[in-house]
Amino acid sequence: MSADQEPVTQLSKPTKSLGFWATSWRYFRRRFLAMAALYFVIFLALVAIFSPAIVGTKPIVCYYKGNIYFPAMGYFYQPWENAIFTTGDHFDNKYEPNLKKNDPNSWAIWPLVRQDPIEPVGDDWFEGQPKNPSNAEGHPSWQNLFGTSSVGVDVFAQLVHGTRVALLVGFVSMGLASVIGIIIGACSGYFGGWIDFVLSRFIEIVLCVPTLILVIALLAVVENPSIWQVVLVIGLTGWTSIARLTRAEFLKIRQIEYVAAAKAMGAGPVRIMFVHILRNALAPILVPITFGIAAAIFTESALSFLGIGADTETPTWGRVLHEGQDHIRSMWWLNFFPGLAIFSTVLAYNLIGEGIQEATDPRTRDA
Amino acid sequence: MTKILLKVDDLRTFFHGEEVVKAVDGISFKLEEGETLGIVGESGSGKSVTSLSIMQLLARSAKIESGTISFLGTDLVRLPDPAMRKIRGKDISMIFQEPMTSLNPVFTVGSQVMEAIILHQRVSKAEAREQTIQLFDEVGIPEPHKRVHYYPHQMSGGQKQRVMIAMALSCNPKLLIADEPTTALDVTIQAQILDILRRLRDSRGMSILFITHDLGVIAEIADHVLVMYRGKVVEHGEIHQIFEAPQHPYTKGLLACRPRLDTKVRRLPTVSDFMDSTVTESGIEITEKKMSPEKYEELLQAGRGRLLHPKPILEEIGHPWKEGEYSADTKCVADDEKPLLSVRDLKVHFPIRKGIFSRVHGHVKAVDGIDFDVFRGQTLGLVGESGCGKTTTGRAILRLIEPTDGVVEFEGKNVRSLQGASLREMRKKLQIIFQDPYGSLNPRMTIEAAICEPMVIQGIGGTRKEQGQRAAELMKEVGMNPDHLRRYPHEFSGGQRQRICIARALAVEPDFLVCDESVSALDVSVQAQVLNLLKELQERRGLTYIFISHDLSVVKFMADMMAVMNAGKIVEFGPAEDIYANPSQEYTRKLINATPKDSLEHIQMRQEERKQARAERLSTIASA
Amino acid sequence: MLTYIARRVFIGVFTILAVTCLVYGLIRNMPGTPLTVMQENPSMDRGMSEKQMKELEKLYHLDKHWIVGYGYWLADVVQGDLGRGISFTDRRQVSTIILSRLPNTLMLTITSLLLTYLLCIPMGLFSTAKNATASERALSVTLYVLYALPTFVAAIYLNLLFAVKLDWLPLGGMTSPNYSELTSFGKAWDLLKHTILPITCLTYGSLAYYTRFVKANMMETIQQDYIRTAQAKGVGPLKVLLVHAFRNSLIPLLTLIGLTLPTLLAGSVILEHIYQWDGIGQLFISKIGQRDYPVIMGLVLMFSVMTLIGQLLADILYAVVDPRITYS
Amino acid sequence: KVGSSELTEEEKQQAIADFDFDAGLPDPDFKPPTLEELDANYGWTDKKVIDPMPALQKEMADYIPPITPQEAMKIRPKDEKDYEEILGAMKIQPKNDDEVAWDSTWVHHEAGDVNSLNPLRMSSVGDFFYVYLTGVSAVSSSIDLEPFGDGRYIKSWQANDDNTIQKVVLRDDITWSDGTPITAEDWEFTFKVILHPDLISMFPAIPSSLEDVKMIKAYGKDTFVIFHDNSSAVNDMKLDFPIIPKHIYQPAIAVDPTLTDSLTFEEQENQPVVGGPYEVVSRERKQRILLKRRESYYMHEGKQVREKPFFKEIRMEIIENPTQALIAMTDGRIDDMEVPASKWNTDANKEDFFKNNVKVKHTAWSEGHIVWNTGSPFFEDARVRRAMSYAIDYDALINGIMNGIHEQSSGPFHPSAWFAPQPSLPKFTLDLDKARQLLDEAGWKDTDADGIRDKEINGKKVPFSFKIMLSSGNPVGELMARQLASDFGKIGVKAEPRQYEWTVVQQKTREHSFDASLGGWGSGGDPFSTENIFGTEAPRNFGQYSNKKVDELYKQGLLELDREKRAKYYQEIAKILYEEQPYTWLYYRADLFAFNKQMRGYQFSPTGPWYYAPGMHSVWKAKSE
Ligand SMILES: Nc1ncnc2c1ncn2[C@@H]1O[C@H](COP(=O)(O)OP(=O)(O)OP(=O)(O)O)[C@@H](O)[C@H]1O
Ligand SMILES: Nc1ncnc2c1ncn2[C@@H]1O[C@H](COP(=O)(O)OP(=O)(O)OP(=O)(O)O)[C@@H](O)[C@H]1O
Ligand SMILES: [Mg+2]
Ligand SMILES: [Mg+2]
Repeated sequence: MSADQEPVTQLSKPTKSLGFWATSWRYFRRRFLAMAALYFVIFLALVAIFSPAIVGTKPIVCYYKGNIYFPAMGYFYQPWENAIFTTGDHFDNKYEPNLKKNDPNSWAIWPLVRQDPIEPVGDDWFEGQPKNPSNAEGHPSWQNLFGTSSVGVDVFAQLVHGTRVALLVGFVSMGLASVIGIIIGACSGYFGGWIDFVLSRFIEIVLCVPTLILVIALLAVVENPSIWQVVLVIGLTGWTSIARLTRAEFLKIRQIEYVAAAKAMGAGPVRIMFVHILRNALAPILVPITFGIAAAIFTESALSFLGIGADTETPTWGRVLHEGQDHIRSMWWLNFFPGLAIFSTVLAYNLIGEGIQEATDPRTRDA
Repeated sequence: MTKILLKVDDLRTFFHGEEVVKAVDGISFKLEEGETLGIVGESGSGKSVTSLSIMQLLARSAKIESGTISFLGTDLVRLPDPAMRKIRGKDISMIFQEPMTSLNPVFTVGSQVMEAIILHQRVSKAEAREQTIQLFDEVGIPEPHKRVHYYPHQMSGGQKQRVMIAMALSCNPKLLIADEPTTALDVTIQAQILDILRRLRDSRGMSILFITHDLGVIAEIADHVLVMYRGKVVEHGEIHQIFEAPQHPYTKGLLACRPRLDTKVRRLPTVSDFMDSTVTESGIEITEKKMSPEKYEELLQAGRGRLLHPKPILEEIGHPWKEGEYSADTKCVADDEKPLLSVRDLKVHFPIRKGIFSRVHGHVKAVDGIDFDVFRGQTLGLVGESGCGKTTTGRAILRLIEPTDGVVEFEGKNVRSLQGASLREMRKKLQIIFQDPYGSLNPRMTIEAAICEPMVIQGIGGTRKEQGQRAAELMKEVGMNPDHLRRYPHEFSGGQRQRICIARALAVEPDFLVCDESVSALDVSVQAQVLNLLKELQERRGLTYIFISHDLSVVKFMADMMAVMNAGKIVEFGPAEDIYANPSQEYTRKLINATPKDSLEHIQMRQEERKQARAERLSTIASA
Repeated sequence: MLTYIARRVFIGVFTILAVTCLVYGLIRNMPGTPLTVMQENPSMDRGMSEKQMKELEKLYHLDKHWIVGYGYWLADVVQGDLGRGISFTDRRQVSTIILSRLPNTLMLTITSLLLTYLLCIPMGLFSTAKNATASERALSVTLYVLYALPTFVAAIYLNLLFAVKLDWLPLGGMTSPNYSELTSFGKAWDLLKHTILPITCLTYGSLAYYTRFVKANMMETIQQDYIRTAQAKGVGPLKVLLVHAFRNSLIPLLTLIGLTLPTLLAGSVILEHIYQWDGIGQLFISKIGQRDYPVIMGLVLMFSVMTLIGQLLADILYAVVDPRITYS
Repeated sequence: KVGSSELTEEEKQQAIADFDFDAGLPDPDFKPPTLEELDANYGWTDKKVIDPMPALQKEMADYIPPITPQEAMKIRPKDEKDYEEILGAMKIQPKNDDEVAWDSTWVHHEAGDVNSLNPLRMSSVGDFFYVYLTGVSAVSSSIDLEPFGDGRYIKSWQANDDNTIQKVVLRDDITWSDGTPITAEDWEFTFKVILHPDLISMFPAIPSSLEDVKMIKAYGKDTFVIFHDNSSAVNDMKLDFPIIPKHIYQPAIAVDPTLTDSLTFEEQENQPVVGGPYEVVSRERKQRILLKRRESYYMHEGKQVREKPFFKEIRMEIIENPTQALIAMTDGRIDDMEVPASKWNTDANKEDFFKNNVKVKHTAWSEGHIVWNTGSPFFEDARVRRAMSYAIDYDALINGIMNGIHEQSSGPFHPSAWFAPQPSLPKFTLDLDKARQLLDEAGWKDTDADGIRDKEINGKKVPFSFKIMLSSGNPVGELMARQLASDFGKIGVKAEPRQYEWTVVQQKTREHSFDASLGGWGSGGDPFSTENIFGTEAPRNFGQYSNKKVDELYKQGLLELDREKRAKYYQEIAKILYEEQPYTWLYYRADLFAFNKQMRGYQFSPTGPWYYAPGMHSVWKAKSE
């Protein structure tokens, strides 16, 4: 007998079968806002990657004394700035006059905007470019698109270069937190019994120990604090709420028939937890994760206040905001632009989060 | 002249998902006040969608493309939601097809019914409770004053279905849409429910839209019958007309396929034996065909005879082997063979908790000390009143519920002591098809993933691609379109989901299968197809089944041995034919007698009763 | 269930022991002691002598291994004594120090938390009902803007508007200068006026999160079949959302409430600083800076107890709202 | 609660008798001679006793300000001249009583709460302000930070030849705010309490200033004598401590030596018995302290015996958040505040700020520096330290990062001090060649051409790479450290700024576990206190600097009584320090203040506008037009 008992269907759709996540991605792609948000985050990532080419005072490429150099790499990691420019010939960030002076044959390709995220650009840095204004005079202008800080550091440059930290801290730390939180919460909720008992106590202990104390204690052992410690701290302490939410959801879902069905098929606990239950438990977990990625920016700036933040050579959005705190009334741009940046990332992350939630729910997808 | 209550005109409801599904494709019918319209049809033909269209409760992806649904003159399709809300529950109420997932898990069943009462009637809470308890009693829920405090998960499948019925009936609607309301009910309760419906219909003039695949039930209750096939109405007529002289080949096929208690065949005929369908540009073309006598012969001869317990055991249980009384190919298991599954003194007690601090406050003895053996290649039929513990037994065997006490041995190993890998190994051989197909499918897995899942877990079926092909084959075997593998569970009809579950259970090629009401939601043709499949598999691969069902004719068709359960205990056990022929227990007799009858005489009788009742009612109205 | 609670409480004692021991170990091993801070003085000629340092070290058991110090602390706590502050600023009983600030903090946090939930649940339900409409989008974008707006910026601009320009509300602090002369009604009014801005600032930032949280969970539940059943009964959309769907999405919300419970006691460092609010947040920060071990321990003990209560409460309530969840 | 007030009189007396108040005396065997013996044995010489307010008014009587206050108020100050003019205009004293708004309230801003209203426990800046308003002490310091006998409270102050014994006679018209007369007993008692071993956890910081005092002994009601261990130039300053009322504290301490739980203590914390010009009306923790003019201070037995304080009320408003405080200041809600340097040219320079306020600036005798840890292999050699000082771009530091607010410094002593070298030592200037040369000389050469100098130490090649320690939460410090690091980079020295929590910084400096650290000191009026910093193994010698010569000079400076000669010793020290650069001095900090336009009479001492006599008492509010 022919198997076709179905009503007539139009449109024979692609026959290749995709996994759950691949299908979700297909549906995600159809959501305009979510995709726009995703593109925005990709855009930010590109900004982060190409920040030295967008703004900077170090040439992207330059020819100097017979060699080709890429001094702008120093923005990623200080020691990558070729030693000849720093400790060698003491350019001290003033590339243009020094290149000319030391080697008339030199040439350089410059970033789009010639501003530095760490130091105020001085009078003699570039020909025809005046010194950066400081304090209340540093309002946005053509020279300093987003204004300057109180000592004259360009805000646009700080924000562009700060994108690296903003993205890194958010994704890596929340990635860490999510992995820990979901695994612990899933085990705890699914197995119940003494496993739940032990893991719940563990969660409680981590919840009870104040982060601040951990941070300061950590500082005592870390010799060179860097952004990675921040990531670690946020990641290792920020998972508790995810774990609790996962646990609660697993407690509920493990009672539903399809879990019994999976068990009856002989599925192991890992499979049941991460293939069957997790995708149905995403709704409450996604929210703290999306917000967590954004909130990491705030946490980073709060921690840097304690001296555990990014080292002083790393520009961050939080730092600009922090400076703005001191000059709220006279230098609005110090709050406005980083605020705008944070807002747009928060919005983007949340749109993506909503998009994921809807794309992973077969019942809302089509609507 | 009676009023026309509902008039559906050229209704088209399409789903707009990945592809457009024309679930209902231009149907029209009308329903008079006090009339009962039975809708039968193939599984997936759009019955539920039609009823949901009337209720205006379609899924978000569904859209009514055209047509009108006029209820007492108002067009429901265009009615704004607030006005529609006033009609819902009060004027039209509905019993949903899947009672398992249709009850809110966090409220007691009592409060869910009470809510409906309070919403539409001006009564106090206490009165509403009274009414609820009474309704529960009427629909045959035992101990109603206790059960109102139960949560859905504490009720058996049939009990939940009765809660749904109670809820729908609570407000005396003008129109009751009952979507397969008795699938999970045993025949006695079913008869009781049908009685209530008839009574309400006759005394209050309620109209009923009764969707079912059970032609027996249709025969019992309907005035008119609508036969649906692939989103279209293929036949519409008075009940006796349909049964007497079906016009459409599909209807003819349906009538021919249903198993009866007195069926002789070993394989059931299916609709495809009576018609051919070809898909053409303009739609489907159906041509009638006659079943050839050879074919019929084949159905009678195919397969093996019944396989009974070893003779000594038969002796022991009071059904000694009676030479010659059984058909020629009935055999017994060799005397020294060990049972594949042996259950001894199995008990499952559920604690009942109460109050904020959930003190244990008594136990429900769902299964209370049962023993039985199943031998390799046998089918054990398990029947019994709804709520007697059948599902629980099945689950306890697979250790999906930890038994309170007792021994379950599978292949000589105590199932209760298995752990980890050996438990997994056992589960490869032992499979269950759940009573609640919707709940047992992960809503976020395509059914392809769902069907491949056991293969992936057990590491069989080769590569991913081969597994996919196997899934497609399985889909075909249970009568579904393999193109739909990429859909999600909610995109199917109740019967389709049930078949998916069957396909999934078969995917691992188990040795032993517990089928819990596995064909209850299937139309007779598909049901026949599935039953044939199961039989064929048994023959080919020596599969062993525990077959739980309310439909005695199905059980009789399938089972070698049969157990009758009541209140957690096995009250009767023996060769299936013996038990049907000579039920020793009053309870069993009742079950057999309550099976709906669809003989023409019976229909005639019902119609006579009906006319009388109607006349009485009209006269009372006239005199009033 | 009662035995479950009893067991949790019993185990809770050990959790607290573990936490306090851990925290004590951590703070004792941070660089600096209370004496480091006490020695500090803005002018260069004042300071403690070696001898005094030694004596004080002995007095506060700083000369012994931290585990011994923990032992002393624990022994006192068991007798109901949390010790006294070590630092210069406050040497009162730890319990007195904490209790003198707690009401101030609670006044802000409880109101703010209530306000958050009172606003977010309706907004979450609204967003669910109106998902993907213009009004829902507008609401959520507004909330995200608020989320991204740093409190210190908002606080200052709110102040400039309400305190300076309009002069309706005080600039900061907890009381007006003439507070002691006011009638008790006047006092209450005065306090209220001082709380409005801090509470606003404390609340607005979290609205986005909770609203989104409620919505995310509601979106999940309203897809379920039983919602359709409720609609079929003729239940109105509001009641469907509020009763049928909401109750089913309560579990994550309860988890969240359980988690936020201890923050009631914690207060907010930044806002307390901006609004000159004498609360626990500032206390905690400053005492950590001063390495005032007894006060830190007292606070940690309080937070921990509250955290455990929050967890326990959430766990109990799971079983109450969802009958399928049981604990044995 | 144990409270002395709950005990009967007898029990109290018993407790007092049981408590050994003498337990802390440095020399228990010392038997002070009687007053007669003293008078007989020593020829007393009188020391200066001045009542500061009348003295000031006399001095200002014919002072003609360069511009009028009204003109000064219009100035938007840009440079030092503007500030001088404003200060000169505003420091005027009232010509007659009608100019003063006698019934006004001075709303004073404090950036932090007072720790305690017990004057012995003062430790924060806010405490000092409160103590100066309410406290009594026998000796105060003048605007030039020179000690003098405070004529408001004492009649005479005499010393023996070598200044080891000093006799003070009190005025007979001074009373505590509860009416009890202030007597010599109170001084003796306070002295004993400060040194008492059971009470050290209460008053740990004060004793070192009384370290070399053997005894303070009361003779009768109005005379007390202080016995010093040795003849020292700074003996005069040792009486500069506030006293507490014996009649309150003696029973209270005897009953509850923790001094925290007794009712008396609680009472004293909220409404203490004081002896100064103002008394406490109410105290709300972390909010404000309300003080009022104390009539019994300036009136005695119906007649005025002291100057009437200018304000009816003084309200110390505590606002920790500088932005909020500045808003309050701008809006005219507070009358004065110290403006954070970071806001000086931004928020405090907006037009609306000048509506109610004037801005004044005055360089203080406090400096900012880098401490070099001479114990580290990098900085043991003075040539290296000098090289570092030559490598700094002072212009970028002072004018760039600090906006030109502070001025560059060249040593521990401010050039205007009497003990600073004359003429002033030249300031270090940026001279990279010299710096490189010095490093070469010291053996730090870049042998591996990686741009960082290195040196073989104990057979191991050590690159010149170190961390500049600073405390976190200090954006200006951070910028400075970054600037310094980049400056040092130019001479092949790798420096990295490293921030720590404030307490950690304290601990690390104390343990000398750092290479270089940013810091600052506020100096007092006498240079002897710097011995604490540069003396070998001195408690605050964080950089472990050690120079025999310097130690010697400090000793001599302390023992020399003649100020001219003393100055020589300290100038010598300053020169040595200049050569050896244990610190690299960066800047002298300016005091930045804002005053409401109605405020008058403020003058700045090297420690700011308040902490001298008359200091804050000379401030008055003009009647508004
Ligand atoms: N959400 C959906 N999206 C796409 N197709 C759907 C959806 N829901 C139902 N369908 C399809 O619509 C058709 C009609 O479904 P319906 O539930 O009405 O069948 P039915 O006649 O009630 O069958 P059964 O007897 O099995 O319950 C089916 O083929 C089903 O696959
Ligand atoms: N979790 C539970 N808690 C309490 N009682 C339960 C629970 N599960 C089932 N029961 C009760 O156990 C009894 C047996 O249920 P079971 O599901 O086995 O019935 P069944 O025979 O399968 O009925 P049906 O044919 O209606 O599905 C019922 O009375 C039911 O109310
Ligand atoms: Mg259906
Ligand atoms: Mg069942």
